[in-house]
Amino acid sequence: MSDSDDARVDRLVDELVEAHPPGATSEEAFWGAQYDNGLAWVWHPEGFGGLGLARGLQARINQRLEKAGASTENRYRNLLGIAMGAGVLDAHASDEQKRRWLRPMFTTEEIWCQLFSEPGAGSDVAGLATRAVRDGDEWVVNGQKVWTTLAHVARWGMLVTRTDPDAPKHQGMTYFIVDMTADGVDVRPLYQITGEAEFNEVFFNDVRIPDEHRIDAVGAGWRVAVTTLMNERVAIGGNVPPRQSGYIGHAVDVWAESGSDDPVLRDRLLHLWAEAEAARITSIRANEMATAGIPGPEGSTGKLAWANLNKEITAFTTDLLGLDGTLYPDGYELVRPEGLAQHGPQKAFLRTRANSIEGGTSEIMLNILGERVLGLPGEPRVDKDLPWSEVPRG
Amino acid sequence: MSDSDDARVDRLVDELVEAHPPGATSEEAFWGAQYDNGLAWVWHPEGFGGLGLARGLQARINQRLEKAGASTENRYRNLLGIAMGAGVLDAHASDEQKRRWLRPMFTTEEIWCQLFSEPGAGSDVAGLATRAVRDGDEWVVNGQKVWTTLAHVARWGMLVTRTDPDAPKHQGMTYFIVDMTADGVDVRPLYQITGEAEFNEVFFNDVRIPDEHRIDAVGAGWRVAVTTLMNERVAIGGNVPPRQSGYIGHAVDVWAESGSDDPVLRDRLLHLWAEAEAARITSIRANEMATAGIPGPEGSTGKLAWANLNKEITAFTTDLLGLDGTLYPDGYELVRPEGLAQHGPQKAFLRTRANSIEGGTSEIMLNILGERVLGLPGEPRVDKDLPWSEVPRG
Amino acid sequence: MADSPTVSYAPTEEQDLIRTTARRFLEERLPIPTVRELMMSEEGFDAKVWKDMAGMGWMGLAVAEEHGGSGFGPVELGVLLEEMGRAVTPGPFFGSAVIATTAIQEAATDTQRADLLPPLSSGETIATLAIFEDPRRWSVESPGTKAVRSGDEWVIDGAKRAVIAGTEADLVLVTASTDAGVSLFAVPAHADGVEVSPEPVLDPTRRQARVGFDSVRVGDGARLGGPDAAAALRRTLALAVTALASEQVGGAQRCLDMSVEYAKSRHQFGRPIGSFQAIKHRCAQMLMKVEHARSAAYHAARVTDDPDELAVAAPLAGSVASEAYVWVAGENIQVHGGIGFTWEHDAHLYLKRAKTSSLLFGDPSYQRHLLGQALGI
Amino acid sequence: MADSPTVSYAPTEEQDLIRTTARRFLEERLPIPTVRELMMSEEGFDAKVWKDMAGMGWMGLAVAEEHGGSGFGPVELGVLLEEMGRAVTPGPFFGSAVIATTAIQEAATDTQRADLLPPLSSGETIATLAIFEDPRRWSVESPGTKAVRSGDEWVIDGAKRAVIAGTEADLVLVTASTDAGVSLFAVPAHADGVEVSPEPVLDPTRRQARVGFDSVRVGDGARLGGPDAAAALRRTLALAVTALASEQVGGAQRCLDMSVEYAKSRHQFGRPIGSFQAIKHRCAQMLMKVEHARSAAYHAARVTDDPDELAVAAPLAGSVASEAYVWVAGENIQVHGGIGFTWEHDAHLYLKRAKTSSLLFGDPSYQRHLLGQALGI
Repeated sequence: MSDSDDARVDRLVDELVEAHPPGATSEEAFWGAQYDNGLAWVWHPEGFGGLGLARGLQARINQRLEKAGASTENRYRNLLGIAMGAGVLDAHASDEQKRRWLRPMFTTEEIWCQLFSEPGAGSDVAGLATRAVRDGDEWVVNGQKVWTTLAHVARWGMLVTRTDPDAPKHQGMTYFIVDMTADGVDVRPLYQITGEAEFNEVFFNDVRIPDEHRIDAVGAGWRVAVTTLMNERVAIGGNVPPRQSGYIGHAVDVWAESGSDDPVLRDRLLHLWAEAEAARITSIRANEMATAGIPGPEGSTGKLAWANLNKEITAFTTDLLGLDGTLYPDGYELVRPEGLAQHGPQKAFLRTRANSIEGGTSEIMLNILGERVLGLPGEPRVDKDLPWSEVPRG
Repeated sequence: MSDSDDARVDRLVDELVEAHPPGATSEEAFWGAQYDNGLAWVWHPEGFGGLGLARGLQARINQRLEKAGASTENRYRNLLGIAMGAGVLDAHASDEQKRRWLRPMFTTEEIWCQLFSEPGAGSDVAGLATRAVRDGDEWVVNGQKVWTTLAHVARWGMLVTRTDPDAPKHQGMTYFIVDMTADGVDVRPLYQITGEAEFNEVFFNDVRIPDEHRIDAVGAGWRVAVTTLMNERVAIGGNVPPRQSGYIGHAVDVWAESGSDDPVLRDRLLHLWAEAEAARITSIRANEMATAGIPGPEGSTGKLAWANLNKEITAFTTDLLGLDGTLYPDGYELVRPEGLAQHGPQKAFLRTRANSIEGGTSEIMLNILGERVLGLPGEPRVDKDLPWSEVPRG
Repeated sequence: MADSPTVSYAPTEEQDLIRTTARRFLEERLPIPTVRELMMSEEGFDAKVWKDMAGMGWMGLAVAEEHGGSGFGPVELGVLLEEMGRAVTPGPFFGSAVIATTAIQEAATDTQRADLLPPLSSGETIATLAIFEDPRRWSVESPGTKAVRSGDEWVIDGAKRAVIAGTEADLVLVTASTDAGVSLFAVPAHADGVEVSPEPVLDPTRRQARVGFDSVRVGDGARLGGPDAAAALRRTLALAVTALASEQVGGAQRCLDMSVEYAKSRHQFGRPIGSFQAIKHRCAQMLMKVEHARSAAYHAARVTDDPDELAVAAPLAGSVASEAYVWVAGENIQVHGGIGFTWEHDAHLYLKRAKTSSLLFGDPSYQRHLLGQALGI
Repeated sequence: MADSPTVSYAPTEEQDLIRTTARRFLEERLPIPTVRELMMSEEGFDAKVWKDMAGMGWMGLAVAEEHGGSGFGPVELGVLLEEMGRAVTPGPFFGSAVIATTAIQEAATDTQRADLLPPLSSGETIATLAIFEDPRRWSVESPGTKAVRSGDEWVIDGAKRAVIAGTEADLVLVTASTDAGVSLFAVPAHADGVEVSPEPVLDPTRRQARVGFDSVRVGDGARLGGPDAAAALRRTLALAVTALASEQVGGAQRCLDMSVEYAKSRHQFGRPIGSFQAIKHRCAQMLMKVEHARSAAYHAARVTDDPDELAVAAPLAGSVASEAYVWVAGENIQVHGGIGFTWEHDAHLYLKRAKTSSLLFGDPSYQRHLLGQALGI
């Protein structure tokens, strides 16, 4: 990215902020103006929230906006839309579709969710069974999705369906944007072992989707889904928390409060501290390499490492509480959590059990490390070329 | 086993000892007489070292013999013959073959060894490549075997060969008893990371074996090999060492000598002590069940558990030595060990690295536990029905 | 180091009968859906079921016949608890029929036993042992709770936590420091000055309370046994840890069974997930840990008459079974993937029971500390 | 807790050049077959190769130019050591060019540096630091070895163990207690009363000696720096641990490479063993541990100018890299199966180096103890 580009976006940001003083402008209005000025996704083409510039510039824009007092909250409030949906639309949608969806997505007037996982298709997303059948210029969808965040507030859902059961599993899928307020869409909270529901189950019962809400070609659904997941990776990567923050920081606090001088517990804590810090520095190295355009193995180990560490650290912290570790102060109320509440040790212990499952199980991550990073051969595949309808399921 | 059988063997033992007072008889002579009286392998048919009685009686016989001052050392001196070879001959050999081999085996006048593993066939024994080609009433053998104990002193070897490369791997094998003193048999010590050679490599270069030394039918080699390995299991099971003996006992001694009061090391030691004792009691439970004829899962976990424990305990003991753990008092002299020498901590640390490899790798043991004990499905097999010559190797 | 005493681990026919009867009863009367209702209910258990358990003679299983029990021992109690662990049975059984009943058997005089045990054996009375105060102190010695003599009465002041079955109990056995050492007092839960406050618990199938004592006055007869009950209390905890280990084994075995069942039926990539070594080997390791825990638990239950051996066997069982259950219950969720993390799936009931059990009488490293003391390490 | 200083971990072109040059040199001059000869030889290293290493400027890599070095720092030294670890390079480099040279840089006066460093940088002199006595005591404070003033001389009595490069050294730097604290003395290896006895070592590519001092007399100038060298010695060990961590990373990476290579080519059951999850996942975990160790090692090497941060980073690197290397070197044998347990295979060279390195300056739990002191935990 050349200096002139830096200068240009800096100038555009300054103009935007001048024209729409954050203090005196509603967030929605400001984000709308940001979109119209091509500062939403700066690498998108002009007219679609971007200026066709280098993706790396967006970080610079966001920092400058924040310094000027403008909110970038929308990126979190509509995470799945702005981080993933936009990328999918940019890569696979028609201009008409982009015009319809990108702006209200960025202003958070329309929240987005992702509808991939199914009860029968977890690690094996490509095994999904939700059917879409063509009916004139509409599609009729039946099936069930799970682990859907924000579905209960979302207006639009990124939906992958099976349209040709007789094609091999990776073919025969088609991708749609579904109106979550349409008839036959039933969103139910999915309660976790913590007693909270961060996720939803979504049931589709004869839901009709107009063909113009189809993304890319019929049968191209897997390709589009992969784009979505790649954008997920990009979105999830990024800034590294400071030393001794998060769960390990909490563990150190609990240790300090406990006033314990038990050398065995201390060694366990320091062991976890060291592992966490080594993993943290590895993430920093990974970012440095990625920025320099040299993605190395450092990048691929983070998800796996943190899943293990979060589970071990929170288990340790609960032990540190001794008998208090057997309590559950919040109780099990079966509610949706208020935002991203800070968990007490016991709830954190329960919540982190999912870290080695959500967003790719640790077993899948180990396969990826072994096969993609180390180049080890894959398992013999029994399902690759079979018609999906003949692949054993259950 | 009925009381009358108990009484009968007791009487026969007493008569044997009376006729051949252990003090006044050479071991070989005594073992010969023991064989002739059917007290060698009491479950063998009469005339072949047995009386056709229940196998369980042998333990009773051995105890009574030991009490009477007779040696049962031959069972160790010729372990592979008496524990495995005899079982193979009993199940698969002709009477003539049994007459030729069983008695001198039991008297230890002829030591036996086992020739299964090959450089290219470790966990996958059935993949072996040592070829035997028929030539009139002889077979010509070429190939290499590894991890052969006692080969350097053995007179006879239990040899599995590939006789039909075009049959699927588990077929097309034939089993022979090979004269280890024959031309073309080259036995070389196989040095381990400890600097000692407990094992040998055995090379076969146009070794000729008379067809009458073939065991069971041509192509039946795998079946015979399985019998051998099953006898190995039986042989290896058996008496359980006392509490805090072996490596964990040694670790406790080193801890005591060190005079350390480091609570972190103490907790590690106690952790290992507890794991070892739980595994030991599990072996006792397994024996109790096996004796009662109810083989349960307890029996299958021992090999795996002890492999892990031996490795962890000896690693800990070396750490306990601190800077002395970096020494290697015996030095690396590349010699054959004298008998079963007691290892110092550092040599024990090195030696136990093989515990999770020898006699079935821990990975294979986990497969066995998962598939045979828990009934989990096997891996998709790519090699089962292919002609052996077409199975990828290396 | 003396070798361990030789004992037989094979179950007797009587023990097998206890197991099958218990399993049938629990499957009929406390199937998981019922357990889930109770765990979300105010009381946390069903008085009717409790009465019927009593009818089965469970509360007095290990109580002498002269005191209304069936005169069985720790091995039979272990068999029953293994089944209860398998069924994550809710309610005050462990707190009352195991801990409190044991405390009375170990600490009380003959007269007190004859007086207190029958109503416990019959299930009419629910009792609890209130002993812990500091969340990381599991020793019975010198509790902060004090008992002071005034006339022919004792006045008790203090507060106890992690009182299992405290919410259900009619009778509270409380430890308190006196000039003579630590004594054990039997206090009616409704006595003046006794305040029982239920705690929100990680494992809602096993309730806990804090119990406060504000100048609670009891007669001299309320002191169980002699002035120094420390030894009896230590033995009580060793027996409680031994009993808990069997319950942990039952729960861990159930987790293994769930995982194996799921690994056989669940297909991904066109194969049962149990055909992948990552899952297969995990299940095999679960099996090994469960069997090791079983060995330690069975051994402890069989050597309770030998004080030196129990001093080794109880913390051995406590540390091994606790670590095994927590690990197996966690891996059970992992083997199940997303569904295992949902409230509707049963896996979490076992994880919560496992984690709680591993802390109730001292975490595994504390148990190892006790083991080391017994071994002179 | 203050966040860690921001540093860049990407190698400079100069560092890449050092790496490629080092790798080429070691592949040509010290390939594994040569390493094996030397490890079984009396001397344990090749004087000719040593001279040529010196010619490459390796002994003085991190020594100031004024003292005959190339003026690079710990990062460049780390790159070189990573390559040496990869090649399990035998000989006194680590003992002399790293530990002893660092000790002089940290403890000695300018004059002493100007006097002692040039022959070390040029490789003419081989030195060693003799510091440890009790096998489980890695602290520099109050050694049992004593130095007593007599006239204008010091008389040193005591015995040191685990003296790396002790068998090759011309100059022994020895710590001894004086009235003022712990001092560091430079003693010629051939001085009267110095007895160097080679030890049989687990890792024959890195020799050790016991060194005895029997009324060894040295002049006052032989005392390096001031009367109390404790701080300088602590910093020397922190820098040694930092340097060793890079060597450990190089060795661990090589083990991972060996395993992956073998897992791709070795077939069992008609498949490359690397296609089995048991092996594949093992290799993936090896990768993760190696990368974590690398992160800790690289970080430590980059913060040596910041004493507070080094106090955290050195033991962090020491504990993480030690555990990673020992584990990876052990698993490398497991992945190879039987062949990996043979003398003829190279896997054991790495296991022995790994195990030894994890103990030289204090085992991982001792390193964590130091980490805790630095963190106030």
